[in-house]
Amino acid sequence: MKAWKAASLLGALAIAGAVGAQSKSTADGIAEYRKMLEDGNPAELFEAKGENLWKTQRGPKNASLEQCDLGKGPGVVKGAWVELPRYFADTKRVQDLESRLLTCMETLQGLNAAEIAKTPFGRGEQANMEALAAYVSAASNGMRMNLPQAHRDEQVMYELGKRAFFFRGGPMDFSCASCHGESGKRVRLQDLPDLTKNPGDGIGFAAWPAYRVSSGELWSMQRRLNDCYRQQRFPYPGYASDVTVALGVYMGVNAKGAQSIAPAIKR
Amino acid sequence: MNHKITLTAAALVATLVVAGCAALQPMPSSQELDAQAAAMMKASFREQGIATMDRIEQDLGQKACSSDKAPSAKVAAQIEEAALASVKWPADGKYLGDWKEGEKLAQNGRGMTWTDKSTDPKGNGGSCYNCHQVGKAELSYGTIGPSLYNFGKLRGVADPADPKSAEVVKYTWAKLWNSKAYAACSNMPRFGHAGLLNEEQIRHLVALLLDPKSPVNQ
Amino acid sequence: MKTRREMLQHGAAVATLLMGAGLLPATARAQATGYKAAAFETKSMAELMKALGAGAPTESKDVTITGPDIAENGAVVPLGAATTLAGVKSLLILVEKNPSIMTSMFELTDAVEAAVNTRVKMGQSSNVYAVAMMNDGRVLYAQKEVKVTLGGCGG
Amino acid sequence: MADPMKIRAQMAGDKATVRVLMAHEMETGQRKDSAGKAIPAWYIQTVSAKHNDKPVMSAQWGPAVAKNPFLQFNLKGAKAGDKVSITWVDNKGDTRTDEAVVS
Repeated sequence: MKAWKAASLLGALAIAGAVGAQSKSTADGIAEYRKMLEDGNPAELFEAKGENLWKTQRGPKNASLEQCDLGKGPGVVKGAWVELPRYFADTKRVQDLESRLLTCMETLQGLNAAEIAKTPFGRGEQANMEALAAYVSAASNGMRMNLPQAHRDEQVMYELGKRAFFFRGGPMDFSCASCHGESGKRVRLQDLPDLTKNPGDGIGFAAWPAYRVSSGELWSMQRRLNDCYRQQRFPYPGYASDVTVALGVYMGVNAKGAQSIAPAIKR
Repeated sequence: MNHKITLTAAALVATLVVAGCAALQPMPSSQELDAQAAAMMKASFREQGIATMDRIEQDLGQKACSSDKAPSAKVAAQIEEAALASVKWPADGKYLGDWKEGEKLAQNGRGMTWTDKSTDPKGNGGSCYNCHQVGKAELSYGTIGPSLYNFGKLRGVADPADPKSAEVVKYTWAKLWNSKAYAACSNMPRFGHAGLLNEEQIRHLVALLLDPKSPVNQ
Repeated sequence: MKTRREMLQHGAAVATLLMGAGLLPATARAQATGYKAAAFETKSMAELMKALGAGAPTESKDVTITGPDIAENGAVVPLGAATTLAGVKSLLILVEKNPSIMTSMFELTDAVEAAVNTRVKMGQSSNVYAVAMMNDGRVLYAQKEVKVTLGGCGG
Repeated sequence: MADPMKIRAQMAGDKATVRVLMAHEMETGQRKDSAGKAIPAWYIQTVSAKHNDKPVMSAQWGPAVAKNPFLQFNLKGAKAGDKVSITWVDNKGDTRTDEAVVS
């Protein structure tokens, strides 16, 4: 929470410095608004639901997720989020949190991962995914991003993620870099983190999953990326598809050392 | 018994070889990574509503502006030249519409996403405030592009119909139609060229920027 | 518990709404016991006070409304109502330009401070009010303006 | 069944600050779904608070209270170990009660 306050304050100062006196009061006003919301983040409701889901025996195999290996050994939740996405030897793939949760839900609980990936956001098992993402990320709140890059496939995914980040397309010629390739910019009044480097504690990759005030829902990074691509006017990225995981590796590795404030609260 | 041990040992060796291979395998070359990235884009996306897969087939300009390095001066000039040549000028020679309609378009950031029903520009906005300050009254504006406040005034446009203003009027039209005419890797969409806005809508935006009565020039 | 007077007022308000809008009012839906549905149908401070059977409100320095000057999103706007005066029956949080002016009403006892905070939806920039209904019948209020901005890509 | 509330009650001087988050859609009844059909209103109408089983406050809400509502108030004369309970009832008649201990 402290990190978030410092971050929003820094953001406010950056805006004030960048656009001068006239909009200083606007930036101050927005900073004040964000501060007021910090005191009760509804992400906590999702966190509690996620913890319960983690421990509940569910699915055809009637098992909980307590033996799920998120990269730090079966059942270890604390610290897992700040090291994801990473390479998993059992699936021989680099996986992000959501992709890994799908693996666990399938192997441990016998749920159908492909079905869940196809389910619209916020419904059925997807609503459960969001709660689980809130729970897992909350266990690393305050820790620093530290994605492994030792495995060759992790390095390859970083390179692919970088290429995806700069890939321009669609009727508006947008890439991720159009909005997130430079520091000190904003869209409307929202500060845009520069994701080509570490944008700072609790900013960018280190601030998701987050409760989205505008939709009143918890958004995991998968959903965040999905809506970015919607706004980029691209076709639809598959849930936990390679491009989404590669972007996670690129942003996460760039954010090395940034303190995670997930699950955060956002506009 | 012995047989079993041999088998296990063999499996172990196999595992080591596989793992060893993975670890020792060199990183793909930059070209190989480019090819893998292209294949990944194709495999990861699917068509949804009006957002069809041809949207990730890049044209020359999109491709040249898809890395952290700017294209060479030669390629950039080529893109700009082609962009300027692509500009469709108003058939009736009328460049200015209604700035009030222009302001509405500037405020509106909708259109062309997979949740939109049609690609007809009639339902689209210009999204100007997302990236630019435009009129002074709107506090919520982006800073990806430069401020457009006093756009016409700063360029000495007192009467857009005056022949003296013709150059600025045409520049404004062309910038809106195909922004890449003046900057190969501009972050700004090609509103006319890409069919995001129709001629009438672009006229309204030109008026918003150049009409002395528009809040932009107050 | 709904008093007979409140019931009558409720009925009158419904009739007004029916005449005005020609629509089936939301009051036809199921209600929690004692819910002042009529008050939640009013559009102005004057109508609201009438629906609550209260007198004319006066602005007071002893009442405070807390909220941001500018909200990044109208879907969630933190607002608070408080007063330093003793003898408060209830606190109300109002948004002038919402379809219904009253967002919430808090009936207090001596066991709580006369200070509540919640979060409301605002459709557009508007004046917001904190109203303190006193045991002696006085109605005191404070107001401020909250600007609601458009955020994000707007798509 | 509705998801549990999150209640925090913390001593600050001689009073306890109570913060409550409730999981609820707070649907206004004025929105339309993607097919253009009106989404029916669904919102919390009354909230009541008890301190050690004694009613201390009751609120009435309209649909303008934000989704996943937040409520904060201060309890006078509370002490660590006291019980605080919150109950909400929505316009469909659904209800939920949760409690917390003052810390």
